Amino acid sequence: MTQENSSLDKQSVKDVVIRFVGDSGDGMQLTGTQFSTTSALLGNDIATFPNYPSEIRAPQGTIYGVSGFQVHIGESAIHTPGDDVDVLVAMNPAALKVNINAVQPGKTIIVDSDSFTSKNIEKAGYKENPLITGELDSFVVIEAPITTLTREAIKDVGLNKKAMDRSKNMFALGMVYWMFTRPLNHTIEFFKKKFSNKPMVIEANIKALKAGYNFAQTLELMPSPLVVLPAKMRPGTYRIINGNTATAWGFLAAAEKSGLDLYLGSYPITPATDILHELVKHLQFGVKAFQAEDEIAGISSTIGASFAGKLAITTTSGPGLALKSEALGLAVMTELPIVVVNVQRGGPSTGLPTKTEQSDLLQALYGRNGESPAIVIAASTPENCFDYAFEASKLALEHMTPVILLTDGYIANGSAPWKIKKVEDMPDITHRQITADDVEGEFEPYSRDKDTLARPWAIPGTPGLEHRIGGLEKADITGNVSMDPRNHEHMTKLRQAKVDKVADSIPDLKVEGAQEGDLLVVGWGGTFGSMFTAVNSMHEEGKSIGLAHFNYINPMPKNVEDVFSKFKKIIVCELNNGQFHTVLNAKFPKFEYMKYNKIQGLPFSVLDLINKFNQILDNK
Amino acid sequence: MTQENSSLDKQSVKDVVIRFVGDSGDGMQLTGTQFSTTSALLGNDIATFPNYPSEIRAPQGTIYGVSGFQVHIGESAIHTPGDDVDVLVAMNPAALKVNINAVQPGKTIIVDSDSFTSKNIEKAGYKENPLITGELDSFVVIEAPITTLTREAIKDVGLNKKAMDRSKNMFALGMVYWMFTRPLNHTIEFFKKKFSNKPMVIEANIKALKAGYNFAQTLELMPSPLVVLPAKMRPGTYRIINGNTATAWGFLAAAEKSGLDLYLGSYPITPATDILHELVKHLQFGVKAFQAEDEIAGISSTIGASFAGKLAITTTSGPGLALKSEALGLAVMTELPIVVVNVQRGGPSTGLPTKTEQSDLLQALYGRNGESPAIVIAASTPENCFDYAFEASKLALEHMTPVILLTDGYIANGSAPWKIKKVEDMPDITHRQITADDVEGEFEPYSRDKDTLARPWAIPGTPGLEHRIGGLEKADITGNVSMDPRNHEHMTKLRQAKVDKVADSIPDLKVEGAQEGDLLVVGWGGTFGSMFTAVNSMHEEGKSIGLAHFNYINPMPKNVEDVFSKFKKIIVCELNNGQFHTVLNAKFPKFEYMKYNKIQGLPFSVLDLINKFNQILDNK
Amino acid sequence: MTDSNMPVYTYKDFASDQEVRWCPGCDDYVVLKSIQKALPQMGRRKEEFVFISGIGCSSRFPYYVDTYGMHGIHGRAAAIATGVKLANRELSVWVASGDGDSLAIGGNHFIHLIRRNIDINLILFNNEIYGLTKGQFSPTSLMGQKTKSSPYGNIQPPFHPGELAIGSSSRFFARVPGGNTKMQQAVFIEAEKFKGTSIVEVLQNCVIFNDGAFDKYTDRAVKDDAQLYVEHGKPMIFGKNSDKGIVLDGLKLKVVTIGEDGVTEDDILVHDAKEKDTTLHLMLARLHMPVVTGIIRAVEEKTYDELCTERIEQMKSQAKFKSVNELFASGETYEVK
Amino acid sequence: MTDSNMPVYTYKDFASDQEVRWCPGCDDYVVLKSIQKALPQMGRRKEEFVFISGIGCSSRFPYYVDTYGMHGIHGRAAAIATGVKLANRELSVWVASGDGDSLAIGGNHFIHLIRRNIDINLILFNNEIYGLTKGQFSPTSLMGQKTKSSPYGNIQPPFHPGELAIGSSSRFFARVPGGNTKMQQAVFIEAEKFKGTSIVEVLQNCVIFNDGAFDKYTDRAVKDDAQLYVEHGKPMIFGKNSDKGIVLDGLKLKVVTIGEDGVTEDDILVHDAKEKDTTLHLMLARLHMPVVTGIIRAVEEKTYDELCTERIEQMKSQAKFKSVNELFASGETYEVK
Ligand SMILES: Cc1ncc(C[n+]2csc(CCOP(=O)(O)OP(=O)(O)O)c2C)c(N)n1
Ligand SMILES: Cc1ncc(C[n+]2csc(CCOP(=O)(O)OP(=O)(O)O)c2C)c(N)n1
Ligand code: SF4
Ligand code: SF4
Ligand SMILES: [Mg+2]
Ligand SMILES: [Mg+2]
Repeated sequence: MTQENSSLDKQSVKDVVIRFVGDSGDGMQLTGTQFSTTSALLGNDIATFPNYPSEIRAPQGTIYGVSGFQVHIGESAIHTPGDDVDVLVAMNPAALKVNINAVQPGKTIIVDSDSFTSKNIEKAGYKENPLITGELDSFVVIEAPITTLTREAIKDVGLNKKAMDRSKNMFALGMVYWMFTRPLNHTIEFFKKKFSNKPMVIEANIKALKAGYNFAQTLELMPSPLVVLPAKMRPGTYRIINGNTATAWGFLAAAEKSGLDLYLGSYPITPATDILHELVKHLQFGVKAFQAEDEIAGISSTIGASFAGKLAITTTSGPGLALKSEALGLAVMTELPIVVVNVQRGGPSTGLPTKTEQSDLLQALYGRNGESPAIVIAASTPENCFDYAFEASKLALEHMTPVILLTDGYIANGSAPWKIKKVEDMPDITHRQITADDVEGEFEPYSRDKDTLARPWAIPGTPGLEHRIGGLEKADITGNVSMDPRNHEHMTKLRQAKVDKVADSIPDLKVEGAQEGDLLVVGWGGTFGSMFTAVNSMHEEGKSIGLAHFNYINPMPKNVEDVFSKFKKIIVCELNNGQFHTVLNAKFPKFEYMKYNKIQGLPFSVLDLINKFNQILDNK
Repeated sequence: MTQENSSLDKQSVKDVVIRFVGDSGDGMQLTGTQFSTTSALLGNDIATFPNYPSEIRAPQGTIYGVSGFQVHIGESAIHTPGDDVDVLVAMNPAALKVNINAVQPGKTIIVDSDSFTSKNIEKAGYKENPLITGELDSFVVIEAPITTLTREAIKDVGLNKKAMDRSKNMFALGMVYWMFTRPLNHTIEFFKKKFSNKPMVIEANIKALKAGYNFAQTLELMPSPLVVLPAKMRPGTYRIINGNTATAWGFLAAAEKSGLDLYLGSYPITPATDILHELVKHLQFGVKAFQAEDEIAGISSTIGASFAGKLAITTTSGPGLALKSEALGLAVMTELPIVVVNVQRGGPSTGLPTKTEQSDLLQALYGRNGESPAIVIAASTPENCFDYAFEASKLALEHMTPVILLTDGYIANGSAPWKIKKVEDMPDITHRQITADDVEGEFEPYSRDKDTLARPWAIPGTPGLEHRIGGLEKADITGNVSMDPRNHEHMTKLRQAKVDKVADSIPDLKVEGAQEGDLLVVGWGGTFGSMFTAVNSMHEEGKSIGLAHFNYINPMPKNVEDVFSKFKKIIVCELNNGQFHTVLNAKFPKFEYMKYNKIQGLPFSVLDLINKFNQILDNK
Repeated sequence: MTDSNMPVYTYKDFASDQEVRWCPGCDDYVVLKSIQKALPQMGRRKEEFVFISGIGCSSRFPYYVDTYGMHGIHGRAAAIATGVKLANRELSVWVASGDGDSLAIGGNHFIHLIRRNIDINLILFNNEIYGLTKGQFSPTSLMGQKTKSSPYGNIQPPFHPGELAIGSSSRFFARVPGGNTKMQQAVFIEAEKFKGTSIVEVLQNCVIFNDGAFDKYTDRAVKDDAQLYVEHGKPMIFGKNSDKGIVLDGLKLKVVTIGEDGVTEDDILVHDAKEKDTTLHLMLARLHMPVVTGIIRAVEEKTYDELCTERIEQMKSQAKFKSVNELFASGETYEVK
Repeated sequence: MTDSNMPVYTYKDFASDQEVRWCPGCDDYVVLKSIQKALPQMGRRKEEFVFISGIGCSSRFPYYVDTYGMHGIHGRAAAIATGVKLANRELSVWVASGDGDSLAIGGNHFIHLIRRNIDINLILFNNEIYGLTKGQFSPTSLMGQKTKSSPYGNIQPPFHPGELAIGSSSRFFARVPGGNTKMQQAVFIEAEKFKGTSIVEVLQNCVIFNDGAFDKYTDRAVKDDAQLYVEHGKPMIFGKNSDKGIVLDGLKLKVVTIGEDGVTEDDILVHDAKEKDTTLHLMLARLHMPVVTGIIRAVEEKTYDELCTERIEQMKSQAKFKSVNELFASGETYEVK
């Protein structure tokens, strides 16, 4: 840690939200990541969220080319990247324009004043320079000539101007490091390692970083730098992880735990592709990662790999799930274990491909022909994507049925600290592969385990267990094709019962906050962070409010009615037009449900939630 | 009419169910159709249902090669092909074996005793000859050596033995004609017309028919032949029509009425293919019938044709609907009028492809990514497939949105008399195509009609209205791509509101039977026949029971709550595991719904329904 | 379609009001400009053009052309366009689609479009990469190519679009460099004139994820020697000094130098784009040094949309039922009084 | 795989207990018998065989072969089989699929399977019709063919499976008549030996909906003159009297009679199935009188499944992280005490 401002005049704050914004080429993702990691290393809890433009490389200075990275750090548990920004670092007018609405009056804005040229101002769609019109008067605006100062600081390194300007972001980061009393060493080490064969790059960035830091200190940008104390996190070794990486790793862990190789059949689609990107890096674990010609081939090959005995998964997002629906039915009928990961994004159709939403729930439950039940579970934080990917694999393999795992763009791209798990510490997975020795008499591919109703898994290559399966209705026990009417009714109910029985092996629904009382807030999946933050803070203020957040959607935990009946009112909050609300009404019609929905491609705002809940509580 | 038995010793019965069964090659479909048409021409109401094997041409005499045709005729309105068979005509042991369960003790079975050879008996899976074991003792069994008698009757015609045996079915038909006092002339005319260049075929069949008739008369197969009096049907010209033909014709009528050409983009799939088969015959009406490479191309080309200004439809069954789900979302987003016909069959996956089921309801409602509302309606009888195909077209064109029309294998293949409609008598269809003259100022592809919220339809080739649409979220009014959060919420709700508004233009839900009271039976789609028959007969017996049968599912008629609140109990009956039950619970959770489901690939039995309803009424 | 009141258009008439949003330097800009310049030369009214696309960088194309257009869903452009053309043969229907869009998820519609020979022009933006999803290998990516989804090198052998197209019975196949607007314009105009499915493969450089993929053909320093531009009826001569040519050597093509080894201009193969037999066209499509540009194959046959319309016309005169009312009332009917 | 304990099988060992339910007289029976007779000759254990199919009459195939099998969904057999083979290279993976299943709805998986060169054997039951759905035209139906969905004659030009396959980079393509079990057995055994995707097109007669489609090639009276059975290394001689042969005439194949016009056996082309260049193989695939049967092309290249496995092995020795625990604990981590 640098020592300069470890003096005693530091002011401590509980938590802080910082958003770095600039052109796609300005390195905002790197800047944000550095700030996050440095803060995590200091012991803060963090949550981050990147925000890319959908254009690959938009022309410089345009509105739609703005890229951002938000980080929320705190001395106690942090569950969202934060609603309102405390410090906005804007590298150009377009970035300011796009992000200004996220900043409340009184908060701080740092701008690179050099970038406010009339051309850039116009490109951003400002009529006049916002730095002089007075429209920013309600904010604490720090204008720093970042470009000039950076060039000045590194002029001796020997880079050309274009290359020099790539270090602007480090100058800005240096300023923010000073403001929040962060040490520079982690970032310095990062550059040394990353660019070990580009010494000029290392030198330029370190110089810029230090220059920014010193600039801030010299000008005393703030009355005094702020401190965010370490969070009280469970002891252990942590790393920062985003949801997609956590998902990929959860499957790696499940493969190792189950003793099976992992097979992935996938077609790229935003925002799910990073799971594929992560898994193709780790073939050494026996991963077969197959980029297919389309989503249908992705899932079909996954069914084939499952038939052949792998832990077989396929990853996609909304439109891709639609394409997979026919083949999912085949997995239901053949009772083969596969996991389908659906990283939800804004719909319908291509919709808002880079934005988050929870609107594939009904598709996951019902988007197949015939009576076609599948297990549906949802992860709720970046880090528990690991656990639910693992759990999805376990359920599929133990119950011999397809599992749909829902995540969303928000938790998939967002990051948080993850207390590193070891494979040894994960629960056992007992898959159902058998050999001829396990079979008495004739082999019966559609015989059943008494407890789970799962059928045995006899994989090609196993002597003596040759058999045929397929998408036509199966006779009970033998698995032969059967057009018998009563058998069909029996098998339809059996497939449903098999999924229902999963309820025996999943945990009860937990309530956070009040365990009974006035208002139960109900959510599912990726909204946990904001909903928990809202409910928790209200509960700490003494409000009679609890949160029941679902990870298991089909089947649901057994104690749902129990939980619901302990509250006077129930409100279901979702990032869609009320899909879980529909499901709950259908399943537990005896309760009355209010609903609160946001369909903007954005996460909930904690403040909005609190306002809504207070309104309900006040009306009681 | 032949005069022989128009004597006065005839006994009149209200209705009769006859099932003709034999090998695929035995001509049972033709036999059944002849009996139906002859009866219809006598003024009976009728309902028929064919039952093909799924094998194309199974080996002779096998169980799985049995083909059947059931016809129900009556002197009052007939709504189903009938539960229990009064007369079973079985051309061989396999046919007897497969169909015996449909015959109650005391009813009549006619068999071709010549076919009960030991080889055939064994192929059918009988250990011994059922004609001598006594196992048929509780039936009235008429053993006729049909093969021998047919050969004998036509031995002079000059056909070889194989060709002679093809007339067996006419011998059997002759017998049944006598039993039910039917004239032979219609069938004789049919052969004369159909085989005008095959005089030997005509002669053989007429001779066999007459021989059968005379045989029955001579032996006095029954104490006296039966009469089924003409039904009291609305005056007019009728024809017998099956659901698939009615569907095809409904679209032809809608095309003519709307002044647009019909476009069909389809891929063959049982049991929907016959709609394609019918439409490809009538290109003269400007029909573009395109057999695509798969279901996705089918619907995609339909969307293209709709963009280009046609009445554009696509037809399929369950697995095909699954494949179309992604593209359906594109139609929702682009707000283009298309109709998707889904002829439901047994699922999941390939399931029971030749059997009927109602298990694609939730898929139709929810099987798409994102919030993706579409209109969903269902036909409920073979003949009203015409009306709902027309209505689906009208709704799509007037509301600028995709419509899903659900039918099922039962009504698609079943036939009933249809009072022929003229295009003049159908309601007007006002599509929304515009030209530059209709536009003031800038053209706004996403502007709205105040009443319906439908957008205008500017088709390529129209000068001055050039514009671009697509699957990304659209800005309100301009239709430009928009990633704006509030616009997305607005548009999501707007798309929902547009579908909801359709409720303004659909008829109220009607109740048959009691208008209020103890039990409301709720159904939807193709089960109308059996449900109405059951409820009607109970109501006529004075029971407090009514039937609310839905054709409009999304949106629902406005008076649903009204109707539901007038009954003490509600039971939802479906050929699935409870999908409409789920929908009703979700939509009107304040009522309590019982459910009654059958998942056997078969229609409801009227008797079972009556038993169930009585049980509920008795428990009140 | 030819019309004395035909407005005279310039390329600006085909520029929509939407800001173009490809990466600076992307070849897609060149193709867009080529189309905007070629359309006015096609003797058609602006409202008769329809551009259909799937999803991908290149599939944003329709937004930028001021005609009718649809940005469809991934892979389905050819199928959507099929519906448009069958619905209205008078339209000039164009598909803009990437190598992923047309050869990965849309492969089936691509080959069926070609097989059916529907009069549609398809521009295949082949950048040998998935651009929009940020750099995974595509079905045309080379063996060994390092991408986000093949960090250790691609191991899926590529399609050769020309061979695939001709294997699907392509009647018109052309190839153009991504940066050559002159050649693009000329080829687009021919594609429009051609009655049948026209496939134009653009060797499109993606500056971000696969920069320089076609440099070996298009680099200023080498392009004259690395490209053979073929024209129907002209000898296959190329090279900086126009002294190289192609001759047939058994069943293979051979590059020779005119003036060396006694080779004269007369020995050089003359391009016959209209030869029905595909053998030589396939050899040309396959050749990789030089790569063949221009129109490799252009063999007209009746189009499916034409046959479709003919069939309808024929039925109109032959059919038993002239109106739907007649149809409904046909066959076995009966009166209830 | 070669194993001294290898059981000796007969064709009965490969007959399942399910009753075969095709129409009497359907060529599918012949192919089934050929497979049941060929499998025991492949030097593999019975449990190593996997048969995958889609939907169609021919797709019922797996039910009748007593090994592992899956009757998949329509069109997806090649994709399902891809997963099986990638999961376990030791298996002998077979696909049984119709012209609708593989060339209509499954066209994309068909061409991508071939492009990737996965070591799978695909039997294409080409009856030029949709059998199971009772007689609609398929992508191989001829122009003018009357079917349930083309009552006035088909107007969609057909695919030529051989050209499509080779256009997709097919390394092994063979064609066999539906009724010739000897040739089928021989070709199936070669297909199994071949490392890579093997496509075997069966000219399969559908007695119900397209009877006699191949009579012009297979009728006893004409077959010797109408079929050219090619074998690697052998001259292309055919005919009732073995006196007809094929020679190259410019870029076209020509039928000649040995002994006429001074033609001798030495003039006849010798079949080279292993030639990398596709030109001659395409000419053979295209020839229609005589039609070419036997193995037209068989050019080995590394398979995708092999490359896949190699890559994994290579990574096992090179990769930084040897266990997932190491991976999880790698890079930037920090302690909370
Ligand atoms: C059903 C579906 N699957 C996947 C995607 C994601 N996706 C969009 S474009 C694309 C590939 C783009 O590559 P290409 O077609 O070559 O176009 P380019 O961007 O290179 O121009 C993919 C995989 C999608 N939008 N929809
Ligand atoms: C998704 C889907 N679409 C359509 C069908 C209906 N279908 C089943 S088989 C078939 C075509 C059969 O033709 P082919 O593949 O040539 O096999 P054949 O019966 O001729 O052996 C069709 C259209 C289906 N089962 N599933
Ligand atoms: S990513 Fe590549 S293809 Fe896409 S716009 Fe940028 S340069 Fe062009
Ligand atoms: S319909 Fe044709 S392909 Fe199908 S089983 Fe019968 S003969 Fe064979
Ligand atoms: Mg590309
Ligand atoms: Mg076929």
